[in-house]
Amino acid sequence: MERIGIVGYHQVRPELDLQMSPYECIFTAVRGALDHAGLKRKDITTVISATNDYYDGKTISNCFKVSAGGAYMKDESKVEMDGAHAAQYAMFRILSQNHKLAMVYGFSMPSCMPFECTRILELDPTFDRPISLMNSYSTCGMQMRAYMKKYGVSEEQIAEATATNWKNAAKNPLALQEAQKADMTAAEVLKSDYLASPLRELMYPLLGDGCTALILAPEKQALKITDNPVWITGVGNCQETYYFGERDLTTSLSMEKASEAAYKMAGVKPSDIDVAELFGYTACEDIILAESAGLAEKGKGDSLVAKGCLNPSGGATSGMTPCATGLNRIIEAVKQLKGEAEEHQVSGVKKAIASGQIGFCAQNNIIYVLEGGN
Amino acid sequence: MPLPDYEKKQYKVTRTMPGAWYLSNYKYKFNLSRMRIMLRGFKEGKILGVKCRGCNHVSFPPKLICGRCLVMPDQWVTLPDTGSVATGSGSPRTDQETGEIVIDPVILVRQDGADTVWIHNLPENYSFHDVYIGMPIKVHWAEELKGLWSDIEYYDPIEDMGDKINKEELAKK
Amino acid sequence: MCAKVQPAVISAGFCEHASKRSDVNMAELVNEAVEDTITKAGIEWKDIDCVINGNMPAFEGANIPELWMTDHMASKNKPFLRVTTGGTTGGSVTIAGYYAIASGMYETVLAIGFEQQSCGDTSMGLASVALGEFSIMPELGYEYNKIVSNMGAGAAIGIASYQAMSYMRRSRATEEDLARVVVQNRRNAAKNWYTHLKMPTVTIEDVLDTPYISFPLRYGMVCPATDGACAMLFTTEEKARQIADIPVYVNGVGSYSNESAVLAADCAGAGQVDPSEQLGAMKSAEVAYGQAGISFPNKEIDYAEVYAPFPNQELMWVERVGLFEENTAAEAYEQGITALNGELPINCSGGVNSTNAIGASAMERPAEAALQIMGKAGNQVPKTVHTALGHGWGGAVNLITHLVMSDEPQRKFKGGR
Amino acid sequence: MKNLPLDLEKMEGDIFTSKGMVKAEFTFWVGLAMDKFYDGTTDQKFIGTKCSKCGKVFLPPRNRCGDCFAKAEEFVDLPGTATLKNFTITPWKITERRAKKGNKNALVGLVQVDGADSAFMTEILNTTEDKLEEGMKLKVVWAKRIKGHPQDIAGFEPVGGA
Repeated sequence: MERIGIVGYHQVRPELDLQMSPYECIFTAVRGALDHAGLKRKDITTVISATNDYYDGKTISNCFKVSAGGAYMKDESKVEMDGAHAAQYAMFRILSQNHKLAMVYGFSMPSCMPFECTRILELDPTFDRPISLMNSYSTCGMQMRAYMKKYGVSEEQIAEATATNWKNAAKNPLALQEAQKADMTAAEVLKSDYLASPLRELMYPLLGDGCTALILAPEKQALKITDNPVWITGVGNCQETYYFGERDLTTSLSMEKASEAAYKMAGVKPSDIDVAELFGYTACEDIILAESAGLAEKGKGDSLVAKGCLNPSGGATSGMTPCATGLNRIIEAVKQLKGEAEEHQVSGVKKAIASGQIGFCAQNNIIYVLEGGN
Repeated sequence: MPLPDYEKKQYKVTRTMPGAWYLSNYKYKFNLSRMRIMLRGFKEGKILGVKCRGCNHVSFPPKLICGRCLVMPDQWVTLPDTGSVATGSGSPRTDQETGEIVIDPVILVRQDGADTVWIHNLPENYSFHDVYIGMPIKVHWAEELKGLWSDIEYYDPIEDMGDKINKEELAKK
Repeated sequence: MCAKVQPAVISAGFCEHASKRSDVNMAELVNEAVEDTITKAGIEWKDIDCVINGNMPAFEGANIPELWMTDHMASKNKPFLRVTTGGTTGGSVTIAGYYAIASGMYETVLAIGFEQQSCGDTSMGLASVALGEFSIMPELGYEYNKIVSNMGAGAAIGIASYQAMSYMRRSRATEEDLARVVVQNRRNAAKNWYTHLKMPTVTIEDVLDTPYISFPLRYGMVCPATDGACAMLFTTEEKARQIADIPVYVNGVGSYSNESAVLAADCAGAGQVDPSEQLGAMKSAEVAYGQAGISFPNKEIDYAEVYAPFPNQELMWVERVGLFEENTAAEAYEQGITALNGELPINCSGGVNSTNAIGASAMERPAEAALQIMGKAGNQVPKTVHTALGHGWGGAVNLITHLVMSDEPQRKFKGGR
Repeated sequence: MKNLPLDLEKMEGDIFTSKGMVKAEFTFWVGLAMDKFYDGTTDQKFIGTKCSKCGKVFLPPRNRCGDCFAKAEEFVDLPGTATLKNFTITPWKITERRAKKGNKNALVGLVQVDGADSAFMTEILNTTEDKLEEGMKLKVVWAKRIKGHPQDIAGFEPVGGA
């Protein structure tokens, strides 16, 4: 595969109740990304947005966002999944050689919507939805229980990883302010109430309003625009079955398949990866995803967090914006590769992975292999 | 008279499960910075549009973001109180008293000097058949200006100068 | 500019469309179309590398519904994308399928569009396009009953009626012209196996006898609400030659967005002054024809499927996409040029006017166009079709999709950028 | 209802938040397979489907096997006994309408009916948190009012009582 360069990005810092209108928020991110890359709107040939009708509370959520997203008289489309999936569609468009520069943005405003209720609308409406027992909390709880039981991982170990995430978020200047808890301890995590045992309140991320934009460019253009672009060298995407009882929750089949495809495309081995920015709802899910991506032995994934090479930015814990979290992970990985991650910089990063997901317990995973240097 | 019936297909009717989408749980955020200035203008009987410095497009009611230049326009221009009908439609309703079906005209108004349109009305009981595209109209202000959208009650049709010129020219010939 | 890999369509399938498919749930409905497509293509479901799908989620009250449909879409443990853009969803999914192949990343891609409208409340779904805007208007002093009467005409049907007024004024088309389009569509639909409104005996008078829904559109003229699904199978040029008798090559795609018409974000003025002008459609068409190497669309295109829920739009689109000179479409319909055995047949499937399963509709256009080239369409035109067009629109008439297909691969291949 | 319209001059900041007003309602057709399942629950028994190729049995039924993409239209009767695969204890009740933390814990189990290869979530009744254990045997508890709805299954309870 030809390399795709990431030449510009901008993330509106998530806030619990952002004082911006949706269009203003998208405008800020898109304008910021263009300014960051030193480009003009006319340089962009295609715009892919990631928004969701149920998150925005309106049908055809991209209909009125044409102006704000810079898509006026551009080839525009919308991917109703995570922002990271939208980036894959933008890659399709660039690789087809029909388009050159692509703008990708992901946006949502959890302060304006009942996020947990919209997840109930994802359920099978003929059986699971009328019962309404399956939700983010109960599925994450079951996943955690299954993982802990199979590998003999203790609740303290997960709490320790969670506390590290909160502490990492404190070093991340783009994290939600409320998520920056520099003095969080495992003991405090274990003191919080149960959401769905063994999942506790402090193990579940806070939701923040925000928008993230990313500009992708083909190899030739990327080298013209910037001296040190970050390259996407591999991508993998996989969706496993919905039926919860048929899935092995202790691992992530979709991540295994997706990462396999991405590594193959990039020609790398899991051991070459220096930093992983993965989108898991909980620290436990982060660990499961990292293990499935081959970064650690099954059941030993929490050592990655301790070492600081899994989610140095805090992961989703640093503020989850539905539709944008995957893009945020990509941006954090890009920063690590460029050495721009200031306080949470991991030293000597050459190759990184970033992932996005949708569905209960990461039913669909998408993973990118990113490399720095020319 | 109904249309001839189409060929219906029959399928077994299975059970249904209810579902609902509570839009009442949603909130919507608006940036009213531009709208506030427009409404202040209404209070003084002025019509203010916002002009983009990049492409010179004037929008009324003002928009927050110019999609062509990707900037937030901030130059205010005063527009005349005349406009024209960009296009229209009719919404049928049943008259409460007579029970007849009346078609009320609904029009898209392009204020003179603006490059955008907005939905508005003509005076009550204005016949739908008299509306045409390009029809010149004028703002009908409310008696008391409060700085609200309702300050413009409706648009009054005015004399079509183009029509007059045509008629005069014809008369000369 | 030219695609790196030449994408081709090898198969397209449908499920049976009806106003109420009460015997199946959404997943089973989609499954019928997927099964039809895969069987017709004669490949194994395991050969599919990637699945792309879309619908209009707010119409049937399920968020990201393909999560639970994974197994029914032949997509278990496969790459998966969901593309939704309102009315153009089907077209956008088709274009995403094209790009997935053209990028060289995947070899066989299944594209699916579906909608089970009998599950939901379509008018509420449409109203929620601008629900936010409607909720702020009373706060700013817009009288509530005015919103209801003005915006009631502002949903999709309303936009169409504004467009109709504007178009009829430009082209001097009459209501009779509109009715003629409806009659052609409904009679064509009667000959196509899966369609919804089959009316083999309908006449212009019948249509003109129905009351107005929103001037100048009458009840007899508007599209129905349908349950249905459509799927298409894309693959590379080399593979298509092995699998299909007549592979259909997708040679040009365009999808350019304009500012919204009638309503705009944050209650501002709408940028499209004349909704029948359609800059976006013209640009999409221009780009798609350019990619396909078509200079004279009115001569080089043999068959067209345009997305027209309302008859005025059918007249308008065929002009805007360059098939007829401006303001001559109504005449062409009267002369029978667009009929099944005419020079340039249009919407012989019955069109959206007879079958409108929204998420699938814009995909059925390119699907029918491809089938006409293959010679396998439900209502096959007698002449040989070499080049065909599939078109779609959505949103506040600001989103457009455009696909040009042919039985020959792209002529000019200019590798590199 | 608050006083309309809004006084923009008195408003602080530029952002105004308005509330959505309506509710959209839907009716989902369940399809033939699920219809048969609900026929079964009204008679207080489980009916699943069997894949024609690999023989996997699905409960709740579906007409397609995801692994073989083969039809699964053969109906099979299944017993009212089951195994607990996984569970969680949660005070949260999340519906389409609201997410609410109750003051009572619900025991939610992932239950695999004997003879079926799939599992579903349901409530575990007549037992306490500390007695729950993966792999324990359960039996179905039918609701008092049966109406062909998923709530016909009130839940499952441990075999032999608590």
